Amino acid sequence: MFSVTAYAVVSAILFGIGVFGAVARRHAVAVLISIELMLAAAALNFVSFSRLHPAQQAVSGQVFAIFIIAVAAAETLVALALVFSLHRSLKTAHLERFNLLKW
Amino acid sequence: MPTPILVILVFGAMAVVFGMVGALLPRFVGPRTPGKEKERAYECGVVESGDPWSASRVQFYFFALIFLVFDVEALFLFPWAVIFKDAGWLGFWEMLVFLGVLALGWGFAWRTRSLEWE
Amino acid sequence: MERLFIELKSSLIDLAAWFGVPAGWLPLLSAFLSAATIMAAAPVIMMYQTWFERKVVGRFQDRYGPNRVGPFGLFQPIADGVKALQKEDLVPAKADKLLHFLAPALVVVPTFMLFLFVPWGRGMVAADIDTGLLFFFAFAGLQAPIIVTAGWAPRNKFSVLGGLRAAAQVLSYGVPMAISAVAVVMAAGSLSSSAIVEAQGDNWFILTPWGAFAFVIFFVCVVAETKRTPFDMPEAESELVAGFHTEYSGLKFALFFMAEYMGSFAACMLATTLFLGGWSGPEFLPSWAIFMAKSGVLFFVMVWFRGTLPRLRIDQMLGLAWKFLFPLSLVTMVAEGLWYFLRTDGRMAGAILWPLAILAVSYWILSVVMMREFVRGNKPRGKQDAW
Amino acid sequence: MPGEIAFGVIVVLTLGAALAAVLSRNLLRSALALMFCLLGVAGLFLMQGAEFLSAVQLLVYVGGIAVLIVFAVALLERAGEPLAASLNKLVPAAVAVGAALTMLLVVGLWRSVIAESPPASPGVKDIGTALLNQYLVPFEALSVLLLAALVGALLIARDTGKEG
Repeated sequence: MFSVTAYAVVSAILFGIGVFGAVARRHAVAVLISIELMLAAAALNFVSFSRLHPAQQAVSGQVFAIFIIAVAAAETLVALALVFSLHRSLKTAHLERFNLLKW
Repeated sequence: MPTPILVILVFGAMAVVFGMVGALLPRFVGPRTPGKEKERAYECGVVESGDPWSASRVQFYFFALIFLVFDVEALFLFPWAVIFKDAGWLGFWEMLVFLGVLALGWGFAWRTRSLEWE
Repeated sequence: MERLFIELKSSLIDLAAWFGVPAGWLPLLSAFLSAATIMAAAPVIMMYQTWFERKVVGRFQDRYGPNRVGPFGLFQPIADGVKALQKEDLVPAKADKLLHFLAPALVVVPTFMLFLFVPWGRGMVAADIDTGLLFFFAFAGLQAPIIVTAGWAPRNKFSVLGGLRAAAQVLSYGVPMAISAVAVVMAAGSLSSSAIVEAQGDNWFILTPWGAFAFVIFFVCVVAETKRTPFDMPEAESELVAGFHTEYSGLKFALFFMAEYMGSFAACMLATTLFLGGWSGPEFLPSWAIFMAKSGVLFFVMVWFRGTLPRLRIDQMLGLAWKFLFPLSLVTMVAEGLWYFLRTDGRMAGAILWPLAILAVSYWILSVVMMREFVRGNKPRGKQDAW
Repeated sequence: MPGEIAFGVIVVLTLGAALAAVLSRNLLRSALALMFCLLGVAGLFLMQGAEFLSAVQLLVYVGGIAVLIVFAVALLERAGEPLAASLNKLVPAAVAVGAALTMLLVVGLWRSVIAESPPASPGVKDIGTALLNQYLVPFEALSVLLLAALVGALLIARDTGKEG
């Protein structure tokens, strides 16, 4: 067992990597991957910090992490469906090409 | 650290080593006679046409999508099933409501023929 | 005999402590011993599974099966291994070389992990954690992305399609498999595989009205998950050459083969644990022998399927999972709930009748609907819908 | 000691895979790296005694979401080829933002005193009870969310065009 700090630092670095990817990648799926990294970091934080509480409240941290995972599933479904749809009409999945409303 | 967790980690590491050795070994043991014809993709002897890495059917995505939704449903079923006997009728009904809502999604997928392979 | 393996392990650990291994490292040693035992046992089981399957299918088809290498062909699997080792490692020129190496290396890993969570005998679960059953399903599902990668890496049409099909199949059958196990978890009140065995005692779950249904659903799903006949169309040689492992030769192919067989035996072991009372049985036999015997019988049923049944089409396969097994597994779960509530209320007659009635009616409705769908699917359709 | 080694290995695997996922020019490799990273996170859950969560992470995140992404990559046209330019013009800004955010969090964590406590590891039963009582409304709402996501994704991804 390690201190909560160690896990929280790992989570912070993971989140930073995710932020970098979400800003810098061009392909929509790659951006989605980066967002998944950020969500995973958030779930990791919930679990690590829940350890500071007695079991009664520690459940909340874990239940929140489960909800994060479930919501991430819903988000991925719709996001990838959008990517398919855009890919079909524009023949590309690069985000800067999605500029039809930029007039 | 509790022993079961240690077992999972140690065993996982051993399995990875097993697989890596298995996949690396033929490089050093087997014969090596590379050839241009040999290294073409196998298509029953016919010259290959088209690129397999071009888009495949979105149909596969539908199944993965429906799977993910009901996978999440199954994940919520497990903690409920563990306390099912303590939760009584009320807990049973709460889960039936949850299942009922998702059954609507299943019905929609069936109606729109997303469960079919064409 | 009963405690052979447990005593052996604890005496080895005592020996290590006597030799002066620091106490902090003893848990690691214990973990290593369990892990190494399973690591050695699983491939041996797999080798004799192939031998057994070839012998039995040989008998089904009125031939001898392997009988040249050693008595009864017992050394045949070893000869096969040596032969696989001597083959050239072919990598297609256009392939993604890294993934072509990684996919076979990784495909065995989740399959190996499955053996950690089944009770090999009384007190013989390698990783006895509260959520063992869930871990089993999780690792079974990890196969899918590796198979897609394996099919994708060599850049071959057939293997890409085979990989996608195999993954779609593994995913689709994973859901009814997990849900039919939920009924067992409800009855046992635990996700730990040893607790599930103990909850059954001599009243195996397969002997209850819901249990019989759940067992059939579970077993069909398991056969599909491990891509065995009649669900082996990812490898349908008449349409897809050899599916996702078309472009792998020698030991790399052997690794895929191994993952498949080990997976099927692990699944038999889990089915035994969930429905057939695990290691419980006559007292004079050691518990691990009973467990292996029961799992072996289930594997024989799988071989029997292979010797008997023709292959399903992909549309039938996916339809069976989503339109038949999935709703039926949910109904089974509800029936188990009713069964429990009626029994605790003391209405024993109703406890048998209601769940059975519900199950029978939904089975009948679903099979009628399925048959109509199949009949419609066999006719050429006039207009292809956009779906 | 074994605990420290395991922690180190898992952290290196997680962060290395995360970097690979963000930097790889080949999308399928990116998706696989994401899978390894999530596997590492599941390992971190396991090491903290959150067994159920670790299993859920494997079951839904690695075995579900990552698979979905791998599928999507395999189905998108030309996605298997390495991308010509995988990063946009914002790279310096992105590095700055990512690094600044990480530094901020790490410094903040370093300076705050976190009380050491034995890990409280709630079991599956506690989670189930919490779901059916305290978190009943979010739990039922989640089924509606999943229903909406399923219907929406099926409608959006549906092929309305003429090509087959």
